[in-house]
Amino acid sequence: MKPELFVDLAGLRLKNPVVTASGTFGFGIEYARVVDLAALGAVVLKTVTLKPRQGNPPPRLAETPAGMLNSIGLENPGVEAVAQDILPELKRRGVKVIASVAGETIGEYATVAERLAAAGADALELNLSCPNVGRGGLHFGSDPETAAAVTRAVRQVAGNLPVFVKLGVMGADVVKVATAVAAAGASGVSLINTLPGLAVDWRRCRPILGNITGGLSGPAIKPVALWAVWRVYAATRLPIIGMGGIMSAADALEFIVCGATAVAAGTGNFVNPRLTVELVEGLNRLLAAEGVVDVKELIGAAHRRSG
Amino acid sequence: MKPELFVDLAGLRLKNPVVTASGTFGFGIEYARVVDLAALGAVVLKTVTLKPRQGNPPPRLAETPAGMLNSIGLENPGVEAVAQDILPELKRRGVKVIASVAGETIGEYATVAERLAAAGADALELNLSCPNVGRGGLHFGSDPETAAAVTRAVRQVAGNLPVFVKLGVMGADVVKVATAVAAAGASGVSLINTLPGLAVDWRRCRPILGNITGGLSGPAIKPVALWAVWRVYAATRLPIIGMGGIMSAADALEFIVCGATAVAAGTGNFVNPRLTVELVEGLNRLLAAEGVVDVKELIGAAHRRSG
Amino acid sequence: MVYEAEIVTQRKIADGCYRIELYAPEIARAAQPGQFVMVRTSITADPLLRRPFSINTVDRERGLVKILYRVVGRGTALLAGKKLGRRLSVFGPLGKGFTVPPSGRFAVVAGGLGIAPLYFLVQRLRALGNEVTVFYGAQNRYELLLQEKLAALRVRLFVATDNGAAGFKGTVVDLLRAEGIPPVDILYAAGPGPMLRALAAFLREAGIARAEFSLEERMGCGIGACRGCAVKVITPEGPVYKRVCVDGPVFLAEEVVWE
Amino acid sequence: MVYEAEIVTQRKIADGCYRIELYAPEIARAAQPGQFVMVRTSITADPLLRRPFSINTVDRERGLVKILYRVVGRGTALLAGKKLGRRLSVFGPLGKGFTVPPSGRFAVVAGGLGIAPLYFLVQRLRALGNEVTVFYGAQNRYELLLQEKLAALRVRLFVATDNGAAGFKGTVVDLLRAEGIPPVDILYAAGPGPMLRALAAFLREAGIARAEFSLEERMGCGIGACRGCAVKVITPEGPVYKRVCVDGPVFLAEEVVWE
Ligand SMILES: Cc1cc2nc3c(=O)[nH]c(=O)nc-3n(C[C@H](O)[C@H](O)[C@H](O)COP(=O)(O)OP(=O)(O)OC[C@H]3O[C@@H](n4cnc5c(N)ncnc54)[C@H](O)[C@@H]3O)c2cc1C
Ligand SMILES: Cc1cc2nc3c(=O)[nH]c(=O)nc-3n(C[C@H](O)[C@H](O)[C@H](O)COP(=O)(O)OP(=O)(O)OC[C@H]3O[C@@H](n4cnc5c(N)ncnc54)[C@H](O)[C@@H]3O)c2cc1C
Ligand SMILES: Cc1cc2nc3c(=O)[nH]c(=O)nc-3n(C[C@H](O)[C@H](O)[C@H](O)COP(=O)(O)O)c2cc1C
Ligand SMILES: Cc1cc2nc3c(=O)[nH]c(=O)nc-3n(C[C@H](O)[C@H](O)[C@H](O)COP(=O)(O)O)c2cc1C
Ligand code: FES
Ligand code: FES
Repeated sequence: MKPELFVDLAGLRLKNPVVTASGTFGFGIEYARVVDLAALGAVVLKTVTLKPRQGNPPPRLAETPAGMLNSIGLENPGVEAVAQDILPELKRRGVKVIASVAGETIGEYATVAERLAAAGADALELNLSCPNVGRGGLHFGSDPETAAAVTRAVRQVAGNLPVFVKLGVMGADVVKVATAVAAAGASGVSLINTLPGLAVDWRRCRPILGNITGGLSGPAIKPVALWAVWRVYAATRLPIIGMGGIMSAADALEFIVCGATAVAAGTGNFVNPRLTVELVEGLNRLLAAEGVVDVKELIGAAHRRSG
Repeated sequence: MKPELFVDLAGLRLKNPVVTASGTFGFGIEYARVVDLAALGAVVLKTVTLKPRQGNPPPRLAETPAGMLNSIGLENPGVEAVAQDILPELKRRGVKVIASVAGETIGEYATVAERLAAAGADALELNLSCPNVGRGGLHFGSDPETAAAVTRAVRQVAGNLPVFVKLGVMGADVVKVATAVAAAGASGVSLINTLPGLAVDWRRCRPILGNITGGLSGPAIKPVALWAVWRVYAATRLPIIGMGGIMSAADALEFIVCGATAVAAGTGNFVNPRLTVELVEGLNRLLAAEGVVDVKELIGAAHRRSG
Repeated sequence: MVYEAEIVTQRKIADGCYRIELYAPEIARAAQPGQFVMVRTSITADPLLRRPFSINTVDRERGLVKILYRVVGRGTALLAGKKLGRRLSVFGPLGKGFTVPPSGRFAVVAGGLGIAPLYFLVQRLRALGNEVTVFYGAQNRYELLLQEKLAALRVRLFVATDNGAAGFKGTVVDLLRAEGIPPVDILYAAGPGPMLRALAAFLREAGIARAEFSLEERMGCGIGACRGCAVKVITPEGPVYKRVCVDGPVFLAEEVVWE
Repeated sequence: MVYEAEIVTQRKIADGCYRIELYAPEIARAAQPGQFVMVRTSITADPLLRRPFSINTVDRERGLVKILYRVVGRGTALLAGKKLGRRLSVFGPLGKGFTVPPSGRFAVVAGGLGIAPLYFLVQRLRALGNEVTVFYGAQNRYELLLQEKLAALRVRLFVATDNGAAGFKGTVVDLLRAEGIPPVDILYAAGPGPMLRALAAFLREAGIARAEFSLEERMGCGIGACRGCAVKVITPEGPVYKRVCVDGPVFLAEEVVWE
């Protein structure tokens, strides 16, 4: 018998826990020729801002041990293009869509969120760790109060859509920030965004990325991501979308037993373009082999064993 | 012609920039049968506390992608054993010694530091990221004022020994903490300590480490370490002992061009027990091949190229 | 599109240069000149990302995809260590290749391993019965690859080496300057960045109908999703970043902003 | 102590079990029964750490170190894929082995791959002309390794399998319970944790002069520096953590705190 993979993610009904990590899967359509998008729990779109953004100068990628750095710089065509062209197309294909939002001010977050909600997004994810935002370059996510303020503003315009807040682990304690955004109306949190990092070519004596620093993702950061999911789940029991280095269904189950309700494939898509669908297949296979009838039994299960 | 490898690390004269990362090289003597300790720039000892510590329950290690987690828990025989038995033995062997210090209170840091200074340490390193310390489990290193207070207390008892402060990247901005400890009398900083992490066995449904969470080290964290070195050097020009995933002389040179004056081999010692001496050989070889006559030319050199 | 392709041939063809043949019939069938594939060089997480390689040519009957590569780092070193019979994960064909008009006169300018995608193009152009002039430069004569194969295609071939040990002494751009560009409908080029930049500058002076360059950039996804492979391109609306992986790798020389 | 040792033999000896022979004359010369080596299974950063393996035996004349291993994860899977002629980085010999008295009566209790270090011990004890009784349990008869070799050493051999397909039906501890422990000066044991724990409990009832157990724990450095391989041990001053890598891997059964 096939195990039950359906999960309820803060009211968002997902046919399975597998979603995509913002920015690693474009607007979904890019992957449509290798992946049946409608077979995924949901597609999380690349972060969208009010106006189109060009992004940072190349090189934008560098490989690191079991990981990679990126300094894309939120390149995106702006909210109007996404609302008009992309969201309708995804809906037509029967895809469940979580739209990722960023802004340079709290007001911009709200404007973008409202537009995407109106255009048919099934849920919103607030990217609070984007660079070059208001308050002198401070990240919205590194301080509980600011994070709560953004959440509150978006919550007001989001109707009854679930709102997830995406956090990194730098700056204020992630448990404090998660608690603050939950109090401000977040439906759950997405953990984790990239870690800061730098790669350098010592012979040419300069950083590899055009932007000097970038965000570290991939298997290298998986232990940090599991740590964040573990702690936030233990302290808040909030619904969590877990991500960071997921390359296999076993990795996905590690996030789930630590407390994630859904899991996102990010960098892993680059290594294996069919990773998302293979995660679904793999979950089916591993759970069946272990005699687990419903994936929901495993959410946070390692906490129950470890007291 | 052999390149010049001598460096002056905040007044500490090192015959080459290669040192060991605290906790990964024991008290040096363990490695004496595979490494000529006196051939290294210095040996940084395992962190010592006032009283002996038993450490955490096993398992204490877990492997992760390109990295590892440890939850040793500062197991050590206490300052007296180190001062009486170990330091004299190392001095007899002609080893330059940097003693790593931790305490549960500021007073304990000072007591341990004073004892190790009296016993002949050539320099001190303050481990401010040790768990289970005073102030309700808060790490001394995650807050600039507390870090400065510890530094000030140790500075007063350390005579004219160089005092390095070892920092992680979680909590307060590492540049702020580095600036604060420099103002409090630190001679330089050691960057970086491990990142927090967790590994879990999803089938057995529990964390792998006996202590649940641990510290992530190894190549996986190299980009984060380079980022920290880059930023602290850019902002403070403090002498830096750089570490995090160094596995080869090329890795060491990456830290040096980002701003490190010395480099420490940590987890890499486990992979290659002769790593330290091979780093010295490798620096000689690579610098000669590139026609660099003095390693000091390269300290922070990537900043000069990138403006 | 993602295949576990068996290694059918793996041969060293010059110092540090290898040719590998992979059994991947679907890719062989679909591939167009100028397209590329992304290959996993390790099944572990280190190295992590796939490596992009141009399709050097295909053998549709035998279902083979051929790649020429040079060992420059860890990924290519691991690739060179793989033996016959091993399977490699290959993703492709990817990207927008060269324009292949049914008829016309064409010139091809290759620097070093730039010959890899251009050979496939020349094959196709010659199969259509078109005249092709090839300018081909390499550091030394051992790195002038595929010369017999090019000869067998009966192209006009001009070669250059840095030390003049074979053909013209100098770069392929110097060679072109010396020979003059023949009257052509399209000039195609591939090679190292500095060569392409110099060639672009030369072509701006020379004036030429259409020049198509194959570019390289570090890649993440290879299918347009991550925006990691940005290259600055002039458009009527001003400069924008395009994606080498799907908007290219072939771009018009005149639209590329060389930085 | 760190050698790039050539693989001289690599053979599957049972389902998922392999024997590998490495050319490492210095290690072969120095190795004592119960000691181990740490092997790098990849030259990349993933998997990162060395894997510890007991020395199954050595051939001093030919300079060989032999290891028996079971594929249980990525490191051992990579090891099994390595072909003859490849070099492996091997660090050792490490640890404190078994006591080998010049004379006496001895029993050996092996569970599964616990036979690996115990075989080396039995060889040594027999070479000294001592009587040795071997109790050996495995999951099934295919995993009862080295039986002919043990027979050739002329030991008293009792075997057990979970389903009784060979020898006694049950665990090796059940077997021991059934046969009774012969009067011996030292009993040696190696095997999975649960087996050793059960054996220790049985030995406490049975009363025995001296029992030496070989333990396993995850290892970082292998030479006592990192304190990663802690095992709780009773001392006159109370329980302390000792290091499996240098204080062991062989410990007295009675000093180990089974948690
Ligand atoms: C569309 C495209 C087609 C290509 N076709 C071929 C081909 O046919 N044959 C061939 O030998 N090579 C080709 N390359 C380049 C090839 O992808 C790189 O040489 C390879 O990725 C290097 O991998 P590595 O692990 O050995 O080197 P690394 O250790 O990753 O890097 C070694 C050096 O190569 C450079 N490099 C790494 N990745 C790239 C990249 N994606 N593009 C450019 N430079 C890079 C690095 O800056 C570094 O200096 C192509 C690249 C692209 C983008
Ligand atoms: C002193 C000593 C001697 C050993 N001798 C042998 C031997 O002769 N033959 C043999 O086959 N194995 C032996 N082992 C166990 C062997 O080291 C592990 O099986 C091996 O490290 C697993 O590596 P892996 O990458 O395949 O598995 P991983 O993917 O790392 O792990 C797979 C499973 O093995 C367990 N495991 C991993 N490392 C260890 C470890 N160090 N100790 C115990 N369990 C571990 C994990 O918990 C996990 O369940 C010995 C271990 C020690 C400490
Ligand atoms: C190329 C790239 C682009 C990314 N862009 C975004 C983005 O636009 N918005 C966002 O919230 N996260 C972005 N991320 C972060 C990922 O969504 C994810 O949080 C992170 O990569 C960790 O997951 P992974 O290790 O599986 O990649 C990006 C990551 C990568 C690698
Ligand atoms: C097993 C282990 C034990 C450690 N113990 C200490 C310690 O006692 N004191 C300390 O300051 N850092 C300790 N560290 C951190 C290292 O000194 C170093 O900062 C970190 O591991 C990053 O370097 P690496 O990636 O080269 O290992 C320990 C690291 C490891 C892996
Ligand atoms: S490589 Fe991802 S967009 Fe081109
Ligand atoms: S493995 Fe490091 S002390 Fe034993």
